[in-house]
Amino acid sequence: MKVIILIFVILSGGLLIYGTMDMPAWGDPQSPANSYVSPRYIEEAYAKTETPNIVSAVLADYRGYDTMGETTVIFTAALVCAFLLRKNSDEDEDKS
Amino acid sequence: MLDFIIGKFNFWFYVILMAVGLFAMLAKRNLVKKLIGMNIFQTAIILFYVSIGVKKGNVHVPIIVGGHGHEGELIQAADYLNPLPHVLMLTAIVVSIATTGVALAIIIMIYRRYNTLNEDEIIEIRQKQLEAEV
Amino acid sequence: MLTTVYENLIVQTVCRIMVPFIQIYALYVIAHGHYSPGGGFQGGVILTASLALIFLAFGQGAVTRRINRRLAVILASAGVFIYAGIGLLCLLLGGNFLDYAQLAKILGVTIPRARSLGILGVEVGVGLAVMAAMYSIILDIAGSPAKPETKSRPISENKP
Amino acid sequence: MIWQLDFLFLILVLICALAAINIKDLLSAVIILGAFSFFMCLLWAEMGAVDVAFTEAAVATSVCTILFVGAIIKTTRRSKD
Repeated sequence: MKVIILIFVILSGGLLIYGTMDMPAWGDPQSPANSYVSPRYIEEAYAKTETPNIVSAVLADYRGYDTMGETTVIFTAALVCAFLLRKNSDEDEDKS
Repeated sequence: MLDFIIGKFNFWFYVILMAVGLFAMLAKRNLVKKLIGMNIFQTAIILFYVSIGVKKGNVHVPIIVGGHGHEGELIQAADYLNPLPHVLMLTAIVVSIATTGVALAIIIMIYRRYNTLNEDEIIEIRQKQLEAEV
Repeated sequence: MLTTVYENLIVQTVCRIMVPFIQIYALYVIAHGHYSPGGGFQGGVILTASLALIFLAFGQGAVTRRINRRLAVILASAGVFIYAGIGLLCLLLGGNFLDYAQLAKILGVTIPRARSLGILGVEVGVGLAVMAAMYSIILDIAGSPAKPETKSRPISENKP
Repeated sequence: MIWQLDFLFLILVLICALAAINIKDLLSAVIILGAFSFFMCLLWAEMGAVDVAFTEAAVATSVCTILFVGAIIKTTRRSKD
């Protein structure tokens, strides 16, 4: 079983490495990821929000919905942990 | 040739790291080991995303130099790193901690019920229970 | 178990000295997130780390006496409520949801300044939510489940 | 953005990952996972992602390790593989 998994992992890894041949080189300033949305953020962020840290500005202002959903996810995780582990019956107490 | 290797070896390392995590998730039979593999897998993907935003040469981190008092100066986008992958991955890291917490809670519940963390033993006990019920 | 406390003088003394500085640094990270790396997540997690330090050094009773589990859940929902409340306030003032430029009408400042202040308010909400949620998760996973809640006493009587 | 430094940290990260999934003692594996997160934090600081590095240093190396250690002490630290 382990051998089959190893072959599968090596095959998928080889496929991904073959896929990296077409990617732009590491640190290329002209790559597509660096030339579409982010120049607008960098140039506008300080003038429009007076926040020198561009990451903070984008995190809480331009993409505020994203952060709100993420805060809700953490809150939900805390609730799930409380529901699963908090004592509600006597038999759990003995085994722990 | 050397330029090609320098430009690409990061991606190869990320793929190897991801393969290590995937192997741990599939082949290890212990639940905590599987969770460690999941963490490694997540970190490799986050690493890949962050490395997309890197720019070579003399660039600043994405914090405007000088802060206040430089309102009039024009900010060139080529002088700063790409902030967008950083923002997206910042949320991904914190969510990964939340998922780890939930997974550990489920692991503790499993240990309380079956008294083991090995996947094969859990399946065995579960099958015996099902047969006893029938 | 992590919940059995071994009285160790060195650990407890170092913890008592370190914790206020860690909490001050966490508040600095939240409030100074505009100008330096940092923000709500990082500050909230550092606050949680200070609480976890008290938990490890003095035991579970010392930390649930300060913030008990019910208060932790209330604080987490208050953090989410601050975030959504700022968004709703912008909605009520006539803009879109989470459009901080509308806050300039009630704060009396320019629009970029209002957006900066909106970011600060949101970061405070995120920090509160992350601190309470992480604290609750740590308490559930590492603490003992069977321990009854100790009654909260006034702070002046707290002897950890 | 110095590729030699990047290479060094990537090698260390890979060694930590391989060690973390191969050690039989779960507590040791979790501590090595903490070291893995720390090297990852150094790697991000070297790439210029200061916010991500700060988050990783605050979150993954402290809270994640505390959660894992708490769960392992509550369950068991032995593992067959």
